[in-house]
Amino acid sequence: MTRSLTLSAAAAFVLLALGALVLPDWAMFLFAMALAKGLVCLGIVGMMRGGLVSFGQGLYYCLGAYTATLVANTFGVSDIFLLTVLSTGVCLAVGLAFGPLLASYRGIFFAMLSLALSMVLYGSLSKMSFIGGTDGLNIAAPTFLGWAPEGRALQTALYLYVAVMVVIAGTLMRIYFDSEQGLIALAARDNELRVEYLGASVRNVNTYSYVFGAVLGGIGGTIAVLALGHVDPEFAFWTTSGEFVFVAILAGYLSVPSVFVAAIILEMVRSFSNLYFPNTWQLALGIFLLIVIVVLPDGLGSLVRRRKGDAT
Amino acid sequence: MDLVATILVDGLIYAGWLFIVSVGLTLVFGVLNILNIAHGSLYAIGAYASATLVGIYFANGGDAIPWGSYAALILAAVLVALVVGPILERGLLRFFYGRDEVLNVLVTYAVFLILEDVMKLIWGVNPYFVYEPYTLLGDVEIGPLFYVGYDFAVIAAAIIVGLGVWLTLNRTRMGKVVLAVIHDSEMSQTMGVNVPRIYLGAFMAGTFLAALGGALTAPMISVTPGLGVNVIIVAFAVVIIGGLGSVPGAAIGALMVGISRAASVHLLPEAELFIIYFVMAVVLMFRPEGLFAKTQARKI
Amino acid sequence: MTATVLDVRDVQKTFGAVTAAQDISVAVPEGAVYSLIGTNGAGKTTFVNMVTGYIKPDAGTINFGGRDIAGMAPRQITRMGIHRSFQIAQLCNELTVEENMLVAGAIHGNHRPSFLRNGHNAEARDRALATLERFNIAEHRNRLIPELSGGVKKLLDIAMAMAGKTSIMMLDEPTSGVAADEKFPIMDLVIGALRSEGVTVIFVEHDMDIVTRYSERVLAFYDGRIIADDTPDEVLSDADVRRYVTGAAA
Amino acid sequence: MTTKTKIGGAFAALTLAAGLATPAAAQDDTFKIGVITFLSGQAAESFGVPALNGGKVLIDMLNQGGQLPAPYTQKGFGGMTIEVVEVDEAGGATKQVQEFRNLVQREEVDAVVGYVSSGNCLAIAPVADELKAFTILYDCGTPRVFETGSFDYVFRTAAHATMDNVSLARYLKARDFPVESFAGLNQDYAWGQDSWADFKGSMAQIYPDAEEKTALFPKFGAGQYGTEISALLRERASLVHSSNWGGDLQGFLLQATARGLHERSQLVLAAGDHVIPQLQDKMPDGIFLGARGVNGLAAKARGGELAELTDTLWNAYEAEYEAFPVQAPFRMWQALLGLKTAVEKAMAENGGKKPNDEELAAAMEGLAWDAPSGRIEMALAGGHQAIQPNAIGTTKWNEAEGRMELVDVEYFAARCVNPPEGTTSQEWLAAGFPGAQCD
Repeated sequence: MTRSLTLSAAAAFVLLALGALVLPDWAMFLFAMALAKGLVCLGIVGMMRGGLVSFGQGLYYCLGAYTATLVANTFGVSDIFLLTVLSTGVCLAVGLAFGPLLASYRGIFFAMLSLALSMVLYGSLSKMSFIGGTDGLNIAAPTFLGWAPEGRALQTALYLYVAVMVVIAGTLMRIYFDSEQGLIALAARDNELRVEYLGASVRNVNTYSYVFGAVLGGIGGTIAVLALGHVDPEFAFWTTSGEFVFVAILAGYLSVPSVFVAAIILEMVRSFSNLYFPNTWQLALGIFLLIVIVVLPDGLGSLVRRRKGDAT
Repeated sequence: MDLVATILVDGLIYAGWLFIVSVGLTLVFGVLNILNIAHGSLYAIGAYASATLVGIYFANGGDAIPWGSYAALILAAVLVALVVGPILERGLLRFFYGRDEVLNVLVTYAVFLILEDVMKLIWGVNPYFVYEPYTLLGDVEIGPLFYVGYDFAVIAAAIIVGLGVWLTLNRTRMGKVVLAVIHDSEMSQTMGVNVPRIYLGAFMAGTFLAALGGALTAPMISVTPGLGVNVIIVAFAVVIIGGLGSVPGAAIGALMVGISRAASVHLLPEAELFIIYFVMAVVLMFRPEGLFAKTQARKI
Repeated sequence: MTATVLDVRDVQKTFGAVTAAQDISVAVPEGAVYSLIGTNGAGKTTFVNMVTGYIKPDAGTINFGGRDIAGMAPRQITRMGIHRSFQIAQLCNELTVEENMLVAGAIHGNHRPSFLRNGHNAEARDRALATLERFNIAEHRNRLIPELSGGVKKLLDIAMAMAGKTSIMMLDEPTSGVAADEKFPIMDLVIGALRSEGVTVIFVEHDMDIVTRYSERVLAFYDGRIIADDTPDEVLSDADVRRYVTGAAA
Repeated sequence: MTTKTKIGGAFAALTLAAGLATPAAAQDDTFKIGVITFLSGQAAESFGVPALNGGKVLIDMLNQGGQLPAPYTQKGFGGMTIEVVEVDEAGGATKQVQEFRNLVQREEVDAVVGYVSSGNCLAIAPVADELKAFTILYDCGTPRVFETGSFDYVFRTAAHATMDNVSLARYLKARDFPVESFAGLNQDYAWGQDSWADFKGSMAQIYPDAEEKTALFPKFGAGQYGTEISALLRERASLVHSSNWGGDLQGFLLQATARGLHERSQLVLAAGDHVIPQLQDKMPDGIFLGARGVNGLAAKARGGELAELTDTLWNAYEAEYEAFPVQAPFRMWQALLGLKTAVEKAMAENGGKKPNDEELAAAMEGLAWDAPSGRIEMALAGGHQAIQPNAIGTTKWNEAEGRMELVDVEYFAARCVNPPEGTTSQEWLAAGFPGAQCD
């Protein structure tokens, strides 16, 4: 890990942590949710670097959230670290099972198959009335290694937890993006035939980024459900996944921090448009989306980082 | 034995509807290479437009010739194609040709969000009803069951649409040009085909078919906000099963989904929700690009 | 007498009604330089594609390294040592020249590609630079692919294919899309580099001057069959070849 | 590093924007309520918009003062003007939790009244308690809100959905309707699944010999019911139960009646009244239906002591929106009138100040008040869950006046069709309605 990356990670954490001091309550919650969703989107960005876009990341977001909730409600586990590890483990296993299957598909077929998978989870959960069906389940507030904060302290602790996760995941993903494997993924996005004829398996490349996406989705889902206190099958619905894709496109695949900035922007736009245009918020959101796609075709990241050999 | 017949009839009726709503989607994808999420919104707009038009028809003495309401239904779809099609294609989509497929999905997702609210601004949230055309064709008794004649009219409409699209593509000069564009738009452009005009035409045709689906459905439902959302996913599945860009594929896909769904409702209602994904997964497992995918042999 | 490195026997391939390969049999000795000639559609590229795994033959065997590689995936065949270049250079357009080379280096390096080690690490960059220098294209290292001339693209394509340990190199029209005055310098460079490492070379070519100058042996294709397999002089004076391939007056 | 600095700058700017966007807190002479209901999507037409419209009519009258009969003569809430912040309920529970926090922490509303969707109610309740924000759930049906949790600041002013199906079964018995078998078609989500389970449970008690036939759950918003109707026609059950609502119910009724399903089987609809204004004579005669309370036509037909209150609001609504009020406005009215009663009770106790969340919650607990839908009593879940009377009737088209009427209406006392305190609705059904007080 280079010094500049360490410094960037430290700076990012300090900046995020400052948010805990200055943000009003509602905004701290909004930021925590946005960062949790940003983790899911970071997984999509990882796949985008290899040329794939999953329209079904809701699968892992939902799976992580349900695993945490069921474990918490069945076994009385409330420790956020343990819950994160457990649900991430489940997502990892599922990701490993589906990854190799989906990795043979490209473009729109990959997008639609991943979407179908998450819709199957959505349908299955909707049918399971013993775990709440479409109404979903509640989960109690988490504890932090035995400490059970309440009110503002709880929100702050959750916010800092997600901030730490964001910095760790962001740093690891940056290392991966810059690694030899990351370079091969970029090449696969660009020219799959070339990569195959160099002797690397594009399918493996795609499987790796899919599995990383699954893990990130699980972490994001776990934190989101702990912050929200409630999960329902909607977590796996296609519109949820569509939003993740939107954030990923808004951010672009060049810069990691821009993923989280994009996630926060989307949450703010949605929150304010919902309040100020309660009858036309979808219209406002759609126009915002179009403007972003037209003005920033390579995403926010392209403002700060150009895809050239000298980008460090 | 009559159970099998019932399943087939129910399946055919559903398949007819599925085909009409998905054939436009596959056509637009084939030509423009855009998987149009807003297809569902166009369906809903078609439903609203026909509800409005048929309403106007009966409010102005249409009762004398109730059959005219069918013309009003179709006219509504034509109007939607003439108005909304060019606005979307010329005003927006043409700026995205050749861009990443998935990015284009997102563009149409934005259009979908916008149209949802635009419809609400135009038609409000109260439902529209135009049940007159639904009951006009009387009942059909098949075995122990009654069907509405209109259901069979939908099947007939699906067949006419299918034949119409197929004949246009394969038996007219224009259609052959469109097929050439589906096959390789760059090549066609160098060969002097007016590709922008083909794109506009194809998108308007796709819009017409989506709106026609909505217009034909309107008499049997209440036309309310949120109508388009559910159509998108099933139409996607049918098109993916059949192979993106393939008209016969959409027909076969619609039949497969329609009949398996009917079988499921009669025999195993719990599985109905999953049946469409099941069919899709099975097809893609054996044919990763769908049943009738356009071949993508690449010269190296 | 050197050992046979590639032994193709009775290979058949049809695409619908078109016969792309019919009873193709050829044995290539180690270290030889072969060229493939024939009109478009005669079956040259199909031959290259079958040997490198892009197309699976309908019948027949392709023996290499003690195994029948017919129908194996390109990736596996590449790992066994048969590398190839392409008629249209297959490069990563969004990456720089150096990064293209780094990708090749990362895949062909001494260790499996790492998730941690930076793709731009100093050692890899040195190696990439060395290869680029060898092919005289180091000056372009920071440019993106679409900015390059046809000749540079071809050289980079071949340089990437050579990054790993190569036993057989198949060059599909190495000089197509290259300016006339660049053709010979490029071929000198490429064939020189390959020969110095003892690599067996099979190249597809339309330019008979290049065929006679660089290859030891020529396979002439017509209608999916090999109609001549001999030294360049013999093949080019063959009546059938003159009639069907080179088009020179009989 | 410049990358980081720029992104950092963007982040800082967002943080600042979030910090600055703090609106003015409500003043002491206004009472600010956040009203959350469906303004888009399917439920907008059936529930959200009629409820909001009903709420507007009532709030306008309250803010003018003196428009309603006693005890609702005082202006606004205890003299304070009522101010409304509307939020669309569409978009899922995640979004609603976020919007709820924004309403409470950013908009600083004094009370929240909202939620049609049971999923949203379940998600909001713990958050309301965490934020100590007084919240009224005005519409959602699931009994699970208070059966699986207890909340200090959350109140539901409408009876939960168990009542709807118990009443249907009791109605069949009261009318001596013979039931050999029954089938169902319900929407495939918690509402439809729970409703079918409740109906089945009630039938098992009241018609133990009736055979249960196919239970179909078409997707929410399916639109096409052809295949399902074929299956139901083949079943020839005595009854077909449906708790569908909105477009799903309208579509089902149009398609089912065209194929004569209502002639082969008796249709019973748990919540069917709200489609009458749209369907008019397309709604066939002789259908048994409820309105999730003595709402809409059943309230109008009841008359009695509450007739003045009911008619005042009914006429105002009809004048404003050219349609008669169905169940949704009635539930909004009972919520707002309950809130008014609680605010004024709390002010009587704290010396006339604007009550805070604790004082409101204390005042609301166990409260009882009159609404157009009857007497509402916060009798369950330690005074947090309302019970209310219910009514089931039979449709009959009045050709002469061109309007739908409800005939053969049976009214059920609140304690006849709701479980007593301390019993969950599932236990109560399974045990055969112990403690039910029917006259």
